Amino acid sequence: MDNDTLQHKMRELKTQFPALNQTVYGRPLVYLDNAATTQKPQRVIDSISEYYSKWNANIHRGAHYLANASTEKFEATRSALAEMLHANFREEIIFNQGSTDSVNMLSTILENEVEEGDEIWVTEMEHHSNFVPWQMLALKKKAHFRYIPMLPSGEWDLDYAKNEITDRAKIVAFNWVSNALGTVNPIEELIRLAKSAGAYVVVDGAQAVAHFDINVQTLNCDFFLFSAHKMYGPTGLGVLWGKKELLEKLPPYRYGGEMIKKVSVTGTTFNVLPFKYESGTPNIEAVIAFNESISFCKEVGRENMHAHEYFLLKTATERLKEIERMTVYADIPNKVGVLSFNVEDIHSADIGTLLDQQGIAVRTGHHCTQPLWEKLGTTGSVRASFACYNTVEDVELFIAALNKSVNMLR
Amino acid sequence: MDNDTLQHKMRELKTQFPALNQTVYGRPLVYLDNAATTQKPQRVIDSISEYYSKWNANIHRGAHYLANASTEKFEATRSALAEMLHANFREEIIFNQGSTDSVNMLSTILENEVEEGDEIWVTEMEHHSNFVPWQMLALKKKAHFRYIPMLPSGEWDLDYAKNEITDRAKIVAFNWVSNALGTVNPIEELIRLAKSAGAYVVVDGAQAVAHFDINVQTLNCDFFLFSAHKMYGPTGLGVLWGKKELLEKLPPYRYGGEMIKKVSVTGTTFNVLPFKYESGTPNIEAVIAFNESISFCKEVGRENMHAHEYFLLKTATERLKEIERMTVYADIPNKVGVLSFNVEDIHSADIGTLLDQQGIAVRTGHHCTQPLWEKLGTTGSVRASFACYNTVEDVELFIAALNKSVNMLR
Amino acid sequence: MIEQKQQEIIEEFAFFEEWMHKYEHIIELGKEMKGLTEEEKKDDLLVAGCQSKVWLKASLEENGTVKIEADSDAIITRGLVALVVSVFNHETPHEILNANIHFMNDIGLVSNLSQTRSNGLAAMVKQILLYATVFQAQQKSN
Amino acid sequence: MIEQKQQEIIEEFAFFEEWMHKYEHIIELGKEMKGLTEEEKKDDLLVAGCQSKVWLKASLEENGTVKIEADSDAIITRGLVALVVSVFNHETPHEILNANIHFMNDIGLVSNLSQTRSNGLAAMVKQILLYATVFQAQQKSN
Ligand SMILES: Cc1ncc(COP(=O)(O)O)c(C=O)c1O
Ligand SMILES: Cc1ncc(COP(=O)(O)O)c(C=O)c1O
Repeated sequence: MDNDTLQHKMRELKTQFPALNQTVYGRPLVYLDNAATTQKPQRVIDSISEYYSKWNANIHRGAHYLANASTEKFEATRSALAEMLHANFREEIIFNQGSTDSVNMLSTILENEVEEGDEIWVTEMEHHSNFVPWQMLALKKKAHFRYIPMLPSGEWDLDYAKNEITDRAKIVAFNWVSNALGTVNPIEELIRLAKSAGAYVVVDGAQAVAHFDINVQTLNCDFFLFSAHKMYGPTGLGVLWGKKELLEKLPPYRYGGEMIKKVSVTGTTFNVLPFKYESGTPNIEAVIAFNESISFCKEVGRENMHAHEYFLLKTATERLKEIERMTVYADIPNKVGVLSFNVEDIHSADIGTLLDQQGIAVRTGHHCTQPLWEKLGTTGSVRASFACYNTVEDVELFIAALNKSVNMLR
Repeated sequence: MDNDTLQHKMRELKTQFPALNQTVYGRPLVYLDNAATTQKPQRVIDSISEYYSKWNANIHRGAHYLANASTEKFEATRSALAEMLHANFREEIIFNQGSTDSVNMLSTILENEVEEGDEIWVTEMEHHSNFVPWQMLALKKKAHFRYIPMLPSGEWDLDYAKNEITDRAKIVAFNWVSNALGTVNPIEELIRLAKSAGAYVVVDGAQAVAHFDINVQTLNCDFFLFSAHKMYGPTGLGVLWGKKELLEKLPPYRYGGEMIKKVSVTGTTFNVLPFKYESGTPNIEAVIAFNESISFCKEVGRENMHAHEYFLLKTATERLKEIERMTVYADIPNKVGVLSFNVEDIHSADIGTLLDQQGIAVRTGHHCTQPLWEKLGTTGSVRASFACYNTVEDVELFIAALNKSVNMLR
Repeated sequence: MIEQKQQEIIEEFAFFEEWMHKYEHIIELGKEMKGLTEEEKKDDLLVAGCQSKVWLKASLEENGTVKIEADSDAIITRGLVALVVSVFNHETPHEILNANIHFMNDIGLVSNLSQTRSNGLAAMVKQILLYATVFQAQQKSN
Repeated sequence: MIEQKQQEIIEEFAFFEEWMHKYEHIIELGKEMKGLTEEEKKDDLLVAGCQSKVWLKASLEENGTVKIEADSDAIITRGLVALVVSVFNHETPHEILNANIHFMNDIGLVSNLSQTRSNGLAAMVKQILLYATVFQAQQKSN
C-alpha cells in the first residue's frame, strides 16, 4: 500500500474512538499518550455494555444459561489470543491483571529454578515492572542481578550480551519495544543467545502488541506477556503466554477458587491449565470485550498500523529537530511511534503543562524507566507516542503547540 | 419501615438492572445466583461507557487533562470506600484484582510474621480462596494449620475456638458470611478472641458487603477484604482495607510501576501507601464505575436490602420445606438470603439443569467450600441466593420450577 | 453405522417439541442404562471436565470392535452418556476414529444443555477417541 | 493578612483572560523568585507528591513569625511555589494554622493546572502547616 492510500485508510479510524472526539480547555484533544494507554474503539465499549446488559454471570462453574454464555465468550477470547500469538495450545494463555502482574507471577513461580550464584538478566532500559521483580528475586535467592547496558543511541549493547551471557544465566527478561524511547530491540538475537545459554526467556511485549504481528513459536521464547489496555482493550487485564510444559511443571501462584481440584483440611490438589493460574473471579468483562480489540487490530492490520505510526514519527521527528537546543532520544531507524525528547534548560514537566493547556496530551517524567535515564544523564523526557488513529494534523497541532510552549519558557 | 412499604420500595429496583429484563429459553430470567456475582445497575454500566468515551487515560503520573481527570475520579472512589468502611485513613484502601488476590497478598506479606510451630487459623466453612492460601503458608513455614469446626447447623463451634485459640495463633482468617450456606457468623466475638490471643485478624467480607453496614473501627480487625463484583460493581476489582501501621510495616507484594520511589541498578526504594501495594496499571475503569455501586448501596440502604432479602429467604424456605425429602442446610435465624438445599437421591446438577430450562439461574456443586460439604456428609448443594432486586414473584417462579423439576427427576 | 445411529437419535429427538419431553426422554435413558457397578466407579475411570462425575470404561472385543461402558452420578448426564455410548459401542477403532460426530449439536445438546455438561460429554468423546487410537495401534502391531 | 494576600493574588489573576497570559505571569514569578541555593536543594528538604521537585525550608523568626523559602526544578512549579510562599511568609504559626487557603482554587490552579502539580502544592501547604504546628508547640513550651 502506498502512503497516500494508507493515510486515507487510517483517517477513518479516529471516528471509531469516542474519546478522541472531544475538546479539552476548549481545544480539540490531541491524544499522544498512547504508550501509557490507548483509547478504546466503540465496539469494545459496546461489548462491555452488552456483557453487563445481557450476559453477566460468574464463569466456569455455572449450571445456567448466563454462566454458560459468558463462559463461552470468555473462552472465545482465549482462543482468539492463541490464534493471535500462534500458540500451540489455547491453555497456554493465562489471564491476569496486567503486565506487572505477569512479571511478578513469573518471578515467583521461577523462584525454585534459581540458585545462589546464578545470574538473572534484564536490560538497562526495562520498565520498572520488568526490572524490580527480577532484582528482588536475585536479592532473595542470592543470585547475581545483571543487565545488558544500553548504548547512548538507545540500543542494546549486544556485544556485551554475547560476551557475558553464559550458562550461569538462569533467566533473561527484556522488552521487545522500549516504552521510554520506542526502540525496537533485536529480540530474536537475544532469545537465541539466552536459549543457547539454557536460560528461561521472558519477553515483555507490552509496547509491541499494538504494532507487530507476534508468533511465539518462531520467537522461541518461554514466556510472552502484555496488557490489554495498551492494545485498544480494557484496563485491568493482562495476558501471559507460556510454554505448556513449563506452566505444567512450575508451581501455582495464587491459591483460591477455580485453580483447585480438591480441597480438604488435610491437603489440596490443583487444577489443570489454564485454571491452575487463574484463581478467583477474573476480569470477565475485560476478557470478553478484549476479543473486539483483537478483531480490531486484525482488521486494520498491524502492518498498516506500524507503517502509519512510523510515518507520523518520521514527520514529527523532522519537525522537532528544527527546534533549537532540542535533544531527540534514540533517533534511529528501528522504532515504533514514540518520540522522546528534551529541550535544553527546560524541564519536561513545564513543556507538558503548556502542551496540555493547548489540548495536547503527552507524558513527561521518567516513564518508569529510571535506570535508562540515569544512563542518558538526565531524569526524564517529554514523550509523545502515536497510535493508529493519530493523524498528520495531530502532528501539526503538536509541533505548533510545542513551539509556542518552548517560546514561552525561554 | 413495615414490610409492605419495603416491598413496594424495592420493587422499583429491578428496572435499573438491564440484565434482569430478558428471557432465556423463552422464559423470563429469574436470577438467583447472586452469591456468585450480582448484576449491575445501569448507572454502573453508564459510568464505564462514560469513562471510555471521555476520561480514559493512565492515572497518577500524567501531566495532562485526561490523566488528571481520571486520577481524580479514581481517587474519589478510594475516598468513598474509606467513608463506607469508616476507615481512619483513605490510604488504607488498596485496590487489586479481587478477594482471592487480597488473601494471597496477605498470606505473602504476613509470611515473616509466622514462625515454625505457630498456628494459622481458619474455619471449616471458608471459601477455598480464604483457605488454601493459609494452608500453603502454614506448609511453607512449618506452622500448624488449624480450623474452627462447623456445627451441623452451619454455625461455628465457638466453644472450640475459645478453648483452642491461644497465643500460639499468629493469624486468624474467616468469612463474615458463608457463601455456601448464607450463615452470618459472630465475627465480633471471634475478633475479640483472636485479638486477645495477639493474632492478626483477617475478615473475608466478600458475602457481607452487599448486606451489612461495615465499620472496620468498631470491628477492630486488622484486614478486611471483598470483591466489587459481589456488590453490584464491575468484575476484576478487589478492595483490601488494612490498618495503616500494619500496611506501612509489612513488605511490598507486587513490584513494578507506581509502587516505586526510586529504581536504580544498585537498589530500589518503595513508595508510600496506597501506592506501595498498587503496582502496575490498575483496573481504572472498574474503580471509577464502582463509585456508582457504592452510591447505589448507600441510597437503597443496606438495612433495607438485608430486610428485603431476608423476607424472600424466609418465604422461599417455608415453601421449600413443603417438598418431600428436602434438606435445607443451615436453617437458622442468622442468615442472609442464601438458600442451600438438596433433595434426597437427586443430584444437585440435575436440579440445576432443569431449573435452568425454566429460566431459573441457580448454582449447584461445592461452591468452592469442599471442606464444609465434607463435614455435612455430601459433596455440594443447589444454592439459590437473593439480591435486593429479587421479588416475591421470583420466589414463586423458583418454587414452581423446582417442584416441576423434582417431579421429573423422581 | 455410526452415522446411521446418529440419524436415528436425531429423528427420535425431532419428535419432542417441548424441552420437558426431551428431558424426560433423557432421564428415561439414564434410568434404563446398565452403567457400571459401584466397584467400577473409581477415580481412574473418571473423565475430566464434568460438573457431575462421568466414568468411562473401554475394551477391545474379540471381533475387533470396542466395548464401551460408562456411568454418571447425575441422571441427566447419565442419559446423555447413554446416547454417546449407544453411538460408539461395538464399532471398530477405525470407524470410531473416522466418524463425524454431530448428533449432539443436531438434537440441541450443545445450545440447550449447559456448556459445562456438554464439555463433560466432549471430554468423554475425546477419551473414547483416545482409546480407539490405542486399540487401533494394538491391532496393527498384532 | 493571609486572607488579604490571597485577595491580592486573586485580583491579579482576574486580570488575565487567556491561559497564555496567566502562565506567562506564573513563569515570570518563577524567574523572579530568589529560591534556594544549590547546596540547600537536598533530599531532606524535598516535599513529596510532586512530579517536578519541590524543596521547602521553614524557620521561626525572632519576632515569632515563620520564614519560608522554597524552590523547584521546573519553572511553572517554581512560580506556583512563589505564590504559596508569598501567602504564608512572615506570618505567625497561629495565623498559618487558622488560615482558610482558597486562592489556588479561585485563580483556577486546581482545575487548570494538573492534579499532580496541585497535589505537589497541596503537599507543600501540608508541610507548611506541619512546620507551623511544631513552631507553635515550641513557642508554647518556651
Ligand atoms: C466468602 C468468599 N470469599 C472469597 C471469594 C472469592 O472472591 P473472588 O472470586 O472475587 O476473588 C468468594 C467468591 O465466591 C466468596 O464468596
Ligand atoms: C514495556 C512495559 N512493560 C510493562 C509495563 C507495565 O504494564 P502495566 O502497567 O499494564 O502492568 C508497561 C506499561 O507502561 C510497559 O510499557
